[in-house]
Amino acid sequence: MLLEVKDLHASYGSTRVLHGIDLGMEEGSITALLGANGAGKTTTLRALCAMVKTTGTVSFAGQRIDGRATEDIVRLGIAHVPDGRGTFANLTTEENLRLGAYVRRDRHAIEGDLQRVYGYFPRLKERRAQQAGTLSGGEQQMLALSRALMLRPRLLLLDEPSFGLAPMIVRELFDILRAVKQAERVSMLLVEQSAALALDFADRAYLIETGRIVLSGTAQDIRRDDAVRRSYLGY
Amino acid sequence: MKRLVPIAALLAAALASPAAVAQKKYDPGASDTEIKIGNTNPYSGPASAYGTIGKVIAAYFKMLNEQGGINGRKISFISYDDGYSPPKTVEMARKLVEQDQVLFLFQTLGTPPNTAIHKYMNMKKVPQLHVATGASKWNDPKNFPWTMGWQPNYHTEGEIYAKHILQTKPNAKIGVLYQNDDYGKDLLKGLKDGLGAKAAGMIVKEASYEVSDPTVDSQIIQLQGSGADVFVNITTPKFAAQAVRKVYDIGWKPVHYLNNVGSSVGSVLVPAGLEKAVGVITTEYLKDFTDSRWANDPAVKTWAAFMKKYYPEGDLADRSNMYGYTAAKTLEQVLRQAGDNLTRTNIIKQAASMKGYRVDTLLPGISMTTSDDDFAPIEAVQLERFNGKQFELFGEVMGK
Amino acid sequence: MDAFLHQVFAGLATGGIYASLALALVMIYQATHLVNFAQGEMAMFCTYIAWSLMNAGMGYWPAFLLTVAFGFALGVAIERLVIRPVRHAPVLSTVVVFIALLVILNSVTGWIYSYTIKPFPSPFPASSFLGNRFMSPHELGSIGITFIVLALLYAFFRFTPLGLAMRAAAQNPESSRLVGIRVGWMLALGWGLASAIGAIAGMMIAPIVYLDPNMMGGILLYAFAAALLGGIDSPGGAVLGGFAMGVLENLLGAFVIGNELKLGVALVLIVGVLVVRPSGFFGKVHVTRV
Amino acid sequence: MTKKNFLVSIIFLLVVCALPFLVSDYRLFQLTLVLVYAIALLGLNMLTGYNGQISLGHGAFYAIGAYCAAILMDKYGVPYWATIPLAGIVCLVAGFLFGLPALRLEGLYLALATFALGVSLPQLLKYHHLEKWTGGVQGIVIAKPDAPAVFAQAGLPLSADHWLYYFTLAVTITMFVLGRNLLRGRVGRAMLAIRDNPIAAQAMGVDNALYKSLTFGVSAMYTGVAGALGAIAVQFVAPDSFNIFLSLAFLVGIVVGGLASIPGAIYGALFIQFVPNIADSISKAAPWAIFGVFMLVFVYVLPAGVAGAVQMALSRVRRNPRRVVP
Repeated sequence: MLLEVKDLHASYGSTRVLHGIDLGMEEGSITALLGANGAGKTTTLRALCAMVKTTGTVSFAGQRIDGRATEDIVRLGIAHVPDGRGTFANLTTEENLRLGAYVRRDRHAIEGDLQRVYGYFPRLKERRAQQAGTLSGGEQQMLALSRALMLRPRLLLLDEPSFGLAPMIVRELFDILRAVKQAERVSMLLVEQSAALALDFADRAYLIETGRIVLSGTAQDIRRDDAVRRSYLGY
Repeated sequence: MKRLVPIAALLAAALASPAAVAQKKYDPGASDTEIKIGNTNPYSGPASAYGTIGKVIAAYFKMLNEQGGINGRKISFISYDDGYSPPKTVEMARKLVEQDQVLFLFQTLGTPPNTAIHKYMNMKKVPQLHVATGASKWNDPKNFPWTMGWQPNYHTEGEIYAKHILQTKPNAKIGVLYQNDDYGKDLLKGLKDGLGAKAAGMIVKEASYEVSDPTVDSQIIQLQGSGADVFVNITTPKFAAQAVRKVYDIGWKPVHYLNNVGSSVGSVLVPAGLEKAVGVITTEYLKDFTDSRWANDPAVKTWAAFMKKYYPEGDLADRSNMYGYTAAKTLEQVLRQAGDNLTRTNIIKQAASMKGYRVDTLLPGISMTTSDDDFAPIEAVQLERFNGKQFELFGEVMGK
Repeated sequence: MDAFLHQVFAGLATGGIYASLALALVMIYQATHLVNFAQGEMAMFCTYIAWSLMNAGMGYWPAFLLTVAFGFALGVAIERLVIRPVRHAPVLSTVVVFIALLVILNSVTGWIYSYTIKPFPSPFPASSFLGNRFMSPHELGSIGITFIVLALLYAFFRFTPLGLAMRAAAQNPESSRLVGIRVGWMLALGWGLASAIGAIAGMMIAPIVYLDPNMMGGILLYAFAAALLGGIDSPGGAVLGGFAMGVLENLLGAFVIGNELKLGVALVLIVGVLVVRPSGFFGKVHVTRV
Repeated sequence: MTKKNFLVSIIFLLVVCALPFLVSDYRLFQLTLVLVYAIALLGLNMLTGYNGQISLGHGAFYAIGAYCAAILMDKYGVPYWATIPLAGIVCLVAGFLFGLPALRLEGLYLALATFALGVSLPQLLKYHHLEKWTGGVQGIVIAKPDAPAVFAQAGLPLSADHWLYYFTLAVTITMFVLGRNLLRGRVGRAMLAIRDNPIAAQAMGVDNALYKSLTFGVSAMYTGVAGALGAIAVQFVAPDSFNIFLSLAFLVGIVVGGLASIPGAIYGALFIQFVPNIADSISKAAPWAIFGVFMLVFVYVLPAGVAGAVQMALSRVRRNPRRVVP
C-alpha cells in the first residue's frame, strides 16, 4: 500500500472541511478524487502535504507523514501540482523548472530530465527564458506539471489540471499525462471536477461530498453507478 | 565724588558676602538638608553624543554629596531626557519647575531647546543657569534677567579669529566651512562682524554642510578651488577630523583656524593624523586631557581620578566630560557664595557677582567675571597653535 | 576643469559608500520584499565589533573575516528572534520593528563605546599604486571590494540553486514549500547575507567617515535612494544608483545650487526619476496577470 | 451610534472637560500635546491605515502647519485661532500637490518619496533666502494666547494653560467627528477598497487617482492643523523640532495605536507622548534603546495595535465576535 489515509480531519481556522476521510492507493495506481465544488477535494491534497491543520493518520510507503512539514513530505517523493498552478511569476520558465528539482541529490541527472520534460512540452522550450508570469494559462499548467515531474516523484498529486483551459488543450494535456503514466512509472492522485475526463483516465476513483468519502471502487464500477451517472455524468 | 561710588559698591558687595546674612531664607527647592537642581539633556535622539555632560555633572554632585554636600545640604540633581527636541524640553522644564519644584535649572543643553524655554523661565522667575550652549543671546540681562550663559560664545570666538586674521594677514582670501545650524551660523556671523566692512571682500567662499552628510570632502574641494589661503573650519569633531585630513591629502596649505568645538587632540587630531594637523590654530579655555602638555597638571590629575571613581564608564578623551565637570565646579562656587540665602534672586545675584573666579581646569589666565550687565562668565580664550605633538599657547588672552 | 574632476572623483568615492550599503538593502529586499531601516545600524554595530577585535590585538584580515561571520550570525539571529514573531502581522508592524532595531542598536552602541569618533584602519596601504591625486587608495580599494561583493552576489543568485531558492521563497512561499524549499531558513539566510554585506560596507566606510554610532544615519537615506534609483531588485542597479547619487550630489552641491539645498534637490530628482520609471533604471518591470 | 455608545462618549467627554481642574498645569500641558498628536495620527492613519499609502515623512506637513501658524502670528499678527484653518488649507493644498506625483508610486517607492520629504524639509526651513520668514536656524518664538476676557467676567478665571487645553480639545473633537463621518461613510469605504484591492476598486467605478490624492490632501490637512496647534502650545518652532524621528514616531504611533482605527490615533498619541518619559525614568544610560524595546513589545503583544486588542476584548465581552480590523 503506497498511500494510506485513516480518519483524516482538516480545518481552515475554526471552519472544519474534512470530516474523517479514509483513502488508499497501491504503488503504480492512478486514482481519481471526484466531487462537486467545495466538497473538499483540494483540501484533501493540501492536507496530504501538511499545508492545512489536520488530525488523523497519513502514511506513505509505510512511514507516518502526517506530523511532518511540507518541505520534508516533498523530500519523500510526493510532488504536488497545486490549484492555481503556483507559478513563480517573476522567475523565468527554466528557473521554475530547475526549482522543481531543488531537493534532488543527483545534480547530474537534472539536465537530462530538463530535456525530457521539454520533450513532453516543446512549447515550454520556446518560452524557457521568458518570465513565467507572462505565459498563458495552458502553458502555466504545463509548466506546473513539468516542475512536478522534475522531482522524479513516486506520487504525483494533480489539482484540477483542466481548470480554466480550452477543451482542445485539456485533451492534449491528458494525452501527455498518459504518455507520462507509461514512461515514468509514477502513481497519480488526480483531483478533477469533470468526472468523465477523470474516470476514463484513472483505474480507481473516490467520490467525496461535503468532506466525506461516499463512494469508492474501480473506475468502471463508479461510471456504472446510477447516482454518479445522474449527478456527475449528466446522462 | 565720582571716586567714592565704586568704593561704596565694593563695600556693599563685601557686606553682601555670606558672613553678613545670618538667618536662612529659602525658595521652593531649597531646605536645610537639600538643594534641588533641575536639568534637561539629550540622552536620546540625534544629539545623544552630548548625553555624557548630564552624566558627568550627576557624578560630580554625587562626589560633592559624599563630601558633605554644600553647607550641610545634599544636592539632588534631577535630569530629564529631552532628545534635543524643543517640545519635549518645554514639557520637561515645566515638570521640573512646577512638579519637582526645583530651585533652578542648570546646564540645560542646546540652543533650540533653551530658546523654547527662554520666555517661560523668565516669566516664572526661575534661574536658567549656565546654559550649555555657545549662542550669544544668553548674555541679555536687561530682557532676560533669569538666563545666564557659561562658556565663551561662538560669536566672540568668530570675532577673535577675525581679529587675528586682520593682524597677521590683512589681505587674506578666506574660505569658510560651517555646519548649517545655529552654532555654525553664530560663529560665522562673529567672524563677519569681526572683519567688519572688509568681510565681503576677504571671504571668498562659504560652504555649509549638513550633519547628515557622510563627508565634507566635496566642500573642502570647493574651498580649495576658490583660491582661499585662509581656512576657517567651523565643524563638530567628526567633520573636523575629516576636514583636517582632506586639506592635507589634497595638498592645500591654507592658514587653518579650527573652532574650539572640534579641536580636541585626542578625539579629532589623532584620528585625522597628528602630522596632518601641524600649524592648526584654535582657541581654548579648558585644559585638554588628551594634550600631553597637561599630562602631569594637578587639576587634570584630580579630574582623571574623579572620573575613574565616580564616572568610570565616561570616556576620558571626550571633551564634554571636562566641560561638564568645570561647569559643575562653577555652580558649586555660586552655591557656596549663596550660603544660607537660597532664594532664586540671590542665586542669580551670586552668579552675577563673579570676580575673576578661576576653576583649576581652565587654562591659565582665564577666569570668570560677571556683573549685573554681563551675564557671560567666560569670555576670554587663549589662541593656540598645534606643533604636531601638542598645542602651544601664543599671544595674550583674547576677549574680556 | 580640475575642480570638476575633483568633484566627480569625490562623488565616486561617496557614491561607493552609498553603493556598498545599497547592496545590503537590495539583498534584504530580495529575501524579504522589505527595505530594512536598521541595515545601517547593523553595519555600524558589526564595524564596532571589528574595532574591538583589532583593539584586542587581532590582525586586520582575521578580524575582517570574523566580523563578516559575526554579521551573518547577527542577521540570522535577528530574523529568528525579532522578525519571525511578526511575520503574520501587517507589513507596517515589521517596519516598526525595523525602527525599533535602529534605535536600540544606535543607543546601545553609544552606551558601550561612547560617542567619541574612532579611527578605523584601512586594508589598503597608504601610498599604493591605487591612490592618485583625486582619490585615496582606500576609496579606490573599497570601490573594488564593492564590485567584488556585487560579482559574488550576482553569481550566487544567478548560478547557485540556493540563490534561486531564496528568490523563489521571497516571491511565492507556498509554491516554494511545495518544491521542498525551507522558506523559514531562506529568510534567515537572506538576513544573514544582507547583514554580512552590511558589515563589509561598514568596514569600508569607517576609514573614510570615522567610526561613531551615528556614522550610518545620513548614509542610509542616500543608500535607500540609490537602491531604488537603480532598481530595488537589481544589485547591479543599486551599485550604479549609488555612484550616480554620489556624483549627482557633489555636482549639484558644488556647481548648481550650493550645499544648502543639496540634500533636498538630490531627493527631488530621485522622486522625479521614480515617477517616470517606477521600478528604477535597471529594475525588472513586474508583469502580473490579473 | 447605539444608545450605549452615545452614553459612553458623553461620560468620556465630561471627564475630559473636567480634567483641567483635577490635574496640575504641567500635566495639562502634556495632555494638550497628546490631543495635538492624536489629530496628526488620525491624519496619518487616514492615509496609511485606511488608504494603504505608506508615508514616512508626515513630520514635514506637521512642520509646514507649525510654521504657517508661527509666521502668520509673528509676522502678520493674525490671531492664533485664525491660523488653525489657514494652516489646514495650506497643508491640504501641499498634501494634494504632493499626492499627485505620489499617485504613480506604490508601496516602497512612495515610502521613499515621503521619507525624502521628511528629511529635506528641515534643511529647506534653514535656507537663507527664506530666513526672512522662517527665522532660519533661530526659529520663531510666539506668544501663548490668554483666555478670552469673557471667561474672567463670568467669574470663571481660566489660566492660559486651561484655555489652551479647551481650545485644543474643541479642535480635536471637531476633527475627530469630521474624520469619523468621512471614514464611516462612502469615502471611507472607497479608501479601504483601494487599500485592499485597487484594481477591483477601480473596476467598481472608484476614481482611484482622485481619492488617493484627496486622501493625501486631507491627511496632510489634519497633520498641518496638529502642527499649528503644537506650535501654539510650545510657543516655539525651529528646524530641529521637526527632524525625521518625528515622522518615524508618527508611524510608530499609528501602528502601536492600531491601523485603520479612529480610537487608535488616541492610543498612539498616548504612546509617543508618555513612553519616552517612562524609558527615561528607567535608565539614563540608553533611554532610546528602552523606547525601542517598548515598541517591540507592543508590536508583538498587540499585532492589531491597542485598538485591535480593545476591540477584541469588547467583542469577547459582548460575545458577538465583531470582525477585527486587520
